[in-house]
Amino acid sequence: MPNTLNMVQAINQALMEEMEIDETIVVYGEDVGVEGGVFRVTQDLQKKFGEKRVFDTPLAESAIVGSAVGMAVNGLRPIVEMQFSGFSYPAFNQIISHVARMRNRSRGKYYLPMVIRAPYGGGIRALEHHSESTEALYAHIPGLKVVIPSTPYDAKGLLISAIRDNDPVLFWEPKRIYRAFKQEVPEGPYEIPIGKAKIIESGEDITVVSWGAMVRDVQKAMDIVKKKDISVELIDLRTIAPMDRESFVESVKKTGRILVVHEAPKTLGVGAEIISIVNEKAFLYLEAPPTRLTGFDTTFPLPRGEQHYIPTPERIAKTIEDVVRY
Amino acid sequence: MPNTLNMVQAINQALMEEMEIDETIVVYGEDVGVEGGVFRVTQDLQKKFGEKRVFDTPLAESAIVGSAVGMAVNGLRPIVEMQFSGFSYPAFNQIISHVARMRNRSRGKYYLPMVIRAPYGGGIRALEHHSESTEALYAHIPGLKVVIPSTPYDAKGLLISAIRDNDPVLFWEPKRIYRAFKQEVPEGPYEIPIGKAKIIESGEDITVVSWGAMVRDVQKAMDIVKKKDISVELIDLRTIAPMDRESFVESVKKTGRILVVHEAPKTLGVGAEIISIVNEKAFLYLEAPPTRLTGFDTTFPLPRGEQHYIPTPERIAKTIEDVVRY
Amino acid sequence: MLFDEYNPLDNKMYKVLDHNGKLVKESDYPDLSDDELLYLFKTMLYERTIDEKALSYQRQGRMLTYAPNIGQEAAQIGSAYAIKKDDWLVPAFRELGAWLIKGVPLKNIYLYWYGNEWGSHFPDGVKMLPVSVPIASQLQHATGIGMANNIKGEKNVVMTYVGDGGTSHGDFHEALNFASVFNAPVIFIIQNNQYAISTPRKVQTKSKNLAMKSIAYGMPGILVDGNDLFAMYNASKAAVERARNGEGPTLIEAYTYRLGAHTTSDDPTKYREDKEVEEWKKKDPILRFELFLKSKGLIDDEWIEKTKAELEKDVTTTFEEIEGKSDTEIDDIFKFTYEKMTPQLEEQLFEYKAFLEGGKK
Amino acid sequence: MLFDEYNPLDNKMYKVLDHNGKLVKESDYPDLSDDELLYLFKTMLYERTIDEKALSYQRQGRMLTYAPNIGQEAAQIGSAYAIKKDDWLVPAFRELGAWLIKGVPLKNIYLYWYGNEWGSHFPDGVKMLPVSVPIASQLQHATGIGMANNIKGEKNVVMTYVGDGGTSHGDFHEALNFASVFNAPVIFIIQNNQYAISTPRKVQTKSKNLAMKSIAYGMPGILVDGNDLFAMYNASKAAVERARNGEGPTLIEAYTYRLGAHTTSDDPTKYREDKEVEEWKKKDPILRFELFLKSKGLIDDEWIEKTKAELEKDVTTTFEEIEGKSDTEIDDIFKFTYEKMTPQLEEQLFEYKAFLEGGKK
Ligand SMILES: Cc1ncc(C[n+]2csc(CCOP(=O)(O)OP(=O)(O)O)c2C)c(N)n1
Ligand SMILES: Cc1ncc(C[n+]2csc(CCOP(=O)(O)OP(=O)(O)O)c2C)c(N)n1
Ligand SMILES: [Mg+2]
Ligand SMILES: [Mg+2]
Repeated sequence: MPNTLNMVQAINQALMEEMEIDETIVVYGEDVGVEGGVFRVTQDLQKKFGEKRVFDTPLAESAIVGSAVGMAVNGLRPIVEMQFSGFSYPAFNQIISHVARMRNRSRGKYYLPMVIRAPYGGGIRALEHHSESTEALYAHIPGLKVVIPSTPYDAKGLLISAIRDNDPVLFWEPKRIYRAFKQEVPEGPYEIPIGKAKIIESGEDITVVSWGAMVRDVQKAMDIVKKKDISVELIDLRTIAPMDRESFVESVKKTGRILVVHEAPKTLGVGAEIISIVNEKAFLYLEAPPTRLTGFDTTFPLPRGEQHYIPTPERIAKTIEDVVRY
Repeated sequence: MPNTLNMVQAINQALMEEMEIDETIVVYGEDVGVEGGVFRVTQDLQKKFGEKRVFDTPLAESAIVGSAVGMAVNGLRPIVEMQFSGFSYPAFNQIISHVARMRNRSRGKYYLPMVIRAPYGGGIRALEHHSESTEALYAHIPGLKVVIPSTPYDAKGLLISAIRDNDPVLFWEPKRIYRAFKQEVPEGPYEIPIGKAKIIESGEDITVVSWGAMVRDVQKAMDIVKKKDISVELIDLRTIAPMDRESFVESVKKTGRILVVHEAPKTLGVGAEIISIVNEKAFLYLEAPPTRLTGFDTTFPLPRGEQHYIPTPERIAKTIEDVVRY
Repeated sequence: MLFDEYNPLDNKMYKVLDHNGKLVKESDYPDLSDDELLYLFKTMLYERTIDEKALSYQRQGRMLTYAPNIGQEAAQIGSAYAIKKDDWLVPAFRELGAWLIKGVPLKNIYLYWYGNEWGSHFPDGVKMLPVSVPIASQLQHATGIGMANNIKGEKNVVMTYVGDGGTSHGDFHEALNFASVFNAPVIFIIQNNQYAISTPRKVQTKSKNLAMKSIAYGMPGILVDGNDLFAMYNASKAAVERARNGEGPTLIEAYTYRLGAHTTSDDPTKYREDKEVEEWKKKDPILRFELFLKSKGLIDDEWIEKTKAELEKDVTTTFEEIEGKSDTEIDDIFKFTYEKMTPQLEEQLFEYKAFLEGGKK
Repeated sequence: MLFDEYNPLDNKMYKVLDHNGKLVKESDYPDLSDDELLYLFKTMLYERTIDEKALSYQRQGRMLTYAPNIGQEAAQIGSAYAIKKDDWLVPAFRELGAWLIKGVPLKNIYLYWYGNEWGSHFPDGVKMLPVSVPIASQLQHATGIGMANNIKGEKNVVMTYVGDGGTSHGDFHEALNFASVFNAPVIFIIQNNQYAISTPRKVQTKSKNLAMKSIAYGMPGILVDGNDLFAMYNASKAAVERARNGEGPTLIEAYTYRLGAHTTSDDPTKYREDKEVEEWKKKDPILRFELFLKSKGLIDDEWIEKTKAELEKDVTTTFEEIEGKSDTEIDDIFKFTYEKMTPQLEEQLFEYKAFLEGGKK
């Protein structure tokens, strides 16, 4: 019987299987235990592994992350949840000052095999602070790894790698596609390496780099531009930090054109880094300005305005065309 | 008698003069009152304006910034100090979730004329967390303004603009040059506009963009390359957000080459944004890859390693040469 | 006086009206005229109606996520009625009754939940901050508003709210500590509705009650029956008087219960027993107050029915005024990031509009 | 027992030894052998010597910023001696005495203050975290270590430190609350040295003492004379026993005084009176313990002089071992950001080395 799962189920399965194998793994956060998380990502974990390994905490993100630092130092592999990535900021000091630095600070004596999971990104018609994409904030901080999956299959394999990694990983889950589609996902553990992008489709005319929920929108845009005979090479970055530079540098050397699509604000979004790298590594191959299509430099709007914020397949298609026709 | 001041004195004078004019201004933070700040930036303010308007607080950055939000809503113009920019992170949630958003959230009913000051940057042989440059984190957040002066004269004029601005301004003071040199600074208030860069020196062969303490290092590098007949156009960005794009775009149109120098880590540092903008606006003028010379993607080292971290005039000179000779 | 009598260390709960609407503490009958009593009761009914209608709109797919207040009306209305027009109200997100008392039009409230920022642009003279979603962070703002009052020599006070879950957050600690150190005129109301989403109160903290957390700040605290309008009003009023007299902040724990779901996205049967809910339904603050007013002869079933019908009409009309007509204008997304749009924003707005125009062609 | 007798609400301070080195509470003479007493005294002298030498090196420009502990030796050593080798110590940054007791070699300590990260790479078996500069943030780690012990079923406990200033921080609140909710075996020591840089204790909070903040977490707390080695040791030991028995965390306020500057960058005459310092000098914890040991006939002036000379030699030798030979190796800046260097880091390291090589040509 094929194991056809949506992203929530795939992540849940990864957690289940890893906890089964490795009893040093603990899962905790706000409402992750009894309720199984507000998106049910941790459903049934407490039933299966008990209250010692899966538990609800008081409402305090700094303590959730800070205690995970202590646990990781003391031999466990904590996987903690921020209920939404927009509520990770009370833990920001712990993340930037300790999570990212313990290995360097102690010259390797202590290190932190921990994962911070959070639903991330917009498009679910939610309240304020429930829609933002601030991966760039974390990707700027030396010592952190930042992973964003775009499919159920990837979500499972990347999460397993994150759990097994001896460095702290922020695992940001694009909630817009939590249940958007199902995919065949192998039972049993498998790893997808952190720090490696994936070429989703090969193409000739332009390289498009994206990640998370936007990958699907780019695919829809590709259907549109295909009719105009534009061949797109689509790269799913998968890991934001450390970034797989070769993936898009090599691609641009072939296509001569690059578009980065993300839903985070433009200024100092991850697109800026990608374009700078392309300049450093493939300058002489460029046939058109490396381009960004992103969220606006504004706060993510409340639901009645959100349709304007996230680049749509139509806008992506139009921008692809513009860059190709440059 | 000329008013020759170092940066600490210039900032102090700006605070003095503005508080004199505008009695809604209050200044507070850790050790800013009785002691006048650990760098003496707020020296004598409490003596002059009393404990109601200048005061010490409990040790709690989130409360310092969060209470300033309330004060600003309630008709005051708070100027709060983070003792070091590396201790602004406990206030990160207040800054990203409220300081940056109150105007938009209330569709303009409430807005926050407040300034968050902090000594910033490396090079003073300090303890951990006392040397970092994380302006990119804040510049990525819509709704914030981020200002970094490079001279006493600018510091005074920019701070006065920041105080008078009806939007929140993060005023990051490069502590490495707090007392490094003096400059003639006019008595009495004057404004230097936020959002405008300054061409420090005109040149033909390459545009160099920098800010804060690095500007002086670039100037030293210019002395070196001048001997090799390289003519540099040096732009002091002054405001990181919102960025004066025309300043460097126009310059690159002339020089065809650009180097950004900053001490923050490379990945997703402000240099990435500048280079991406240059690509968008001056692509066809580029004669060499837009280049970054920055801090490493590592934690800022403790003092016995810090000499390696911040780009030196020699490295800057070498990089300028490389870009020009490309 | 009140705060001495009810030391939270003794875990004694302040009550005036019992579950059957009978005065258990005659001496504490509040200074409210019959008209005021009716106004307060009507506001409770209004609040209940707004919640119920919102829930039904939501089920019909006409409303987005909504956080109901059912069961907490006395905690909200009793406290907020103790402040004046010139005082400030700093909300979390579950204080509908307090907002109504403060004068926020229902249209704003529905517009907010409907997903448009203009809902938080309150009319002139309504001294209330917008909803603050990041738990406990709003308490810092309340403290700052109070500190500013002291600096400016103004006499108005600040009432602010947080949930039982919020008391675990660092911002709770810092805000109360600042308020006390700077003697800020702030009344901190904890609506202890026994849950933070699925997480029960006992998981939040081992302190016997939440009111006693005040001791850490050298501040008075009191545990109050949050379903008792009179107790809530009296305690809040006493705290407001302290604040106005320059005696500083007070912490009030309103012991209440969230009868409904956390929000419309939540299914409470996952984490609590129906029996518990049934027990608390008997303590419904509206029911209790209704019984009291009836026993006083101020209302009867006919009055209630008529009033409910009026309120329902008002609520329906208001919702229909905004429904389908509240899409965000594109310019509004850009216009309020700064006082003046930056060139970047102007460019992004221009490009986006050009794209939309292009699409139309 | 001890924690019942000294309820922090009563503001009673636990003391065993008075300022003149006389036992004021004979019943509480601790379970320490004469050898242990001498070891503890010697460690106090060692700590004092390390501080004084560091200050003098700093004045000579041979040392960087340094945070002295002078006056707080009993608070640190008395508490840390109550834990065992298998227990954890989670420091802030001003607990030199505790680190020494925990077995951190002085070489590490000086190397750290000298500005090299290898100072925080402690020898195997020293279960202590590195210095944590962001105030109060380390308490979360202590709580997490304790929680992990419970999960793993291990019996070791965690001792952690924070200053009076740190008690105002949100992280203090959250860490103590978590520790209590999860019954973590953590002993929280507040070194109340009356100042946070220039900010006096009374500006931090209006609670009468800091120990009573424990009540907000349903946790025992005790106010202890922090300059009294015996009182500190006894209170800590009682707390350690509670923790080890599965009874959860305890908060201890060590009431002490920072006789020196905050750090070598600080000038305390800006914010406090000499008279105050003079008063506290009379309460010097080393002086007090010395008088006790002399009265017990365990030491005399000769012993002291000889010991001090030995210690000074040790300290000098250690410092000279690191001085001038402790520059950071370039590779070390890159090697510990992740388990494996990223291609980015490899490239940056390569380019930087190439630049240095080029310069040499
Ligand atoms: C800082 C933060 N963390 C998490 C959330 C998600 N969240 C929204 S409401 C809530 C529970 C709040 O519980 P409580 O404070 O008791 O208020 P109540 O919902 O019961 O009114 C949580 C965890 C949030 N809004 N903010
Ligand atoms: C979060 C944070 N804010 C500010 C600072 C700067 N700072 C260093 S020590 C100190 C005072 C600490 O006082 P206290 O907690 O009483 O400890 P003590 O120095 O007295 O040992 C401050 C404000 C810091 N290190 N961390
Ligand atoms: Mg609640
Ligand atoms: Mg102190």
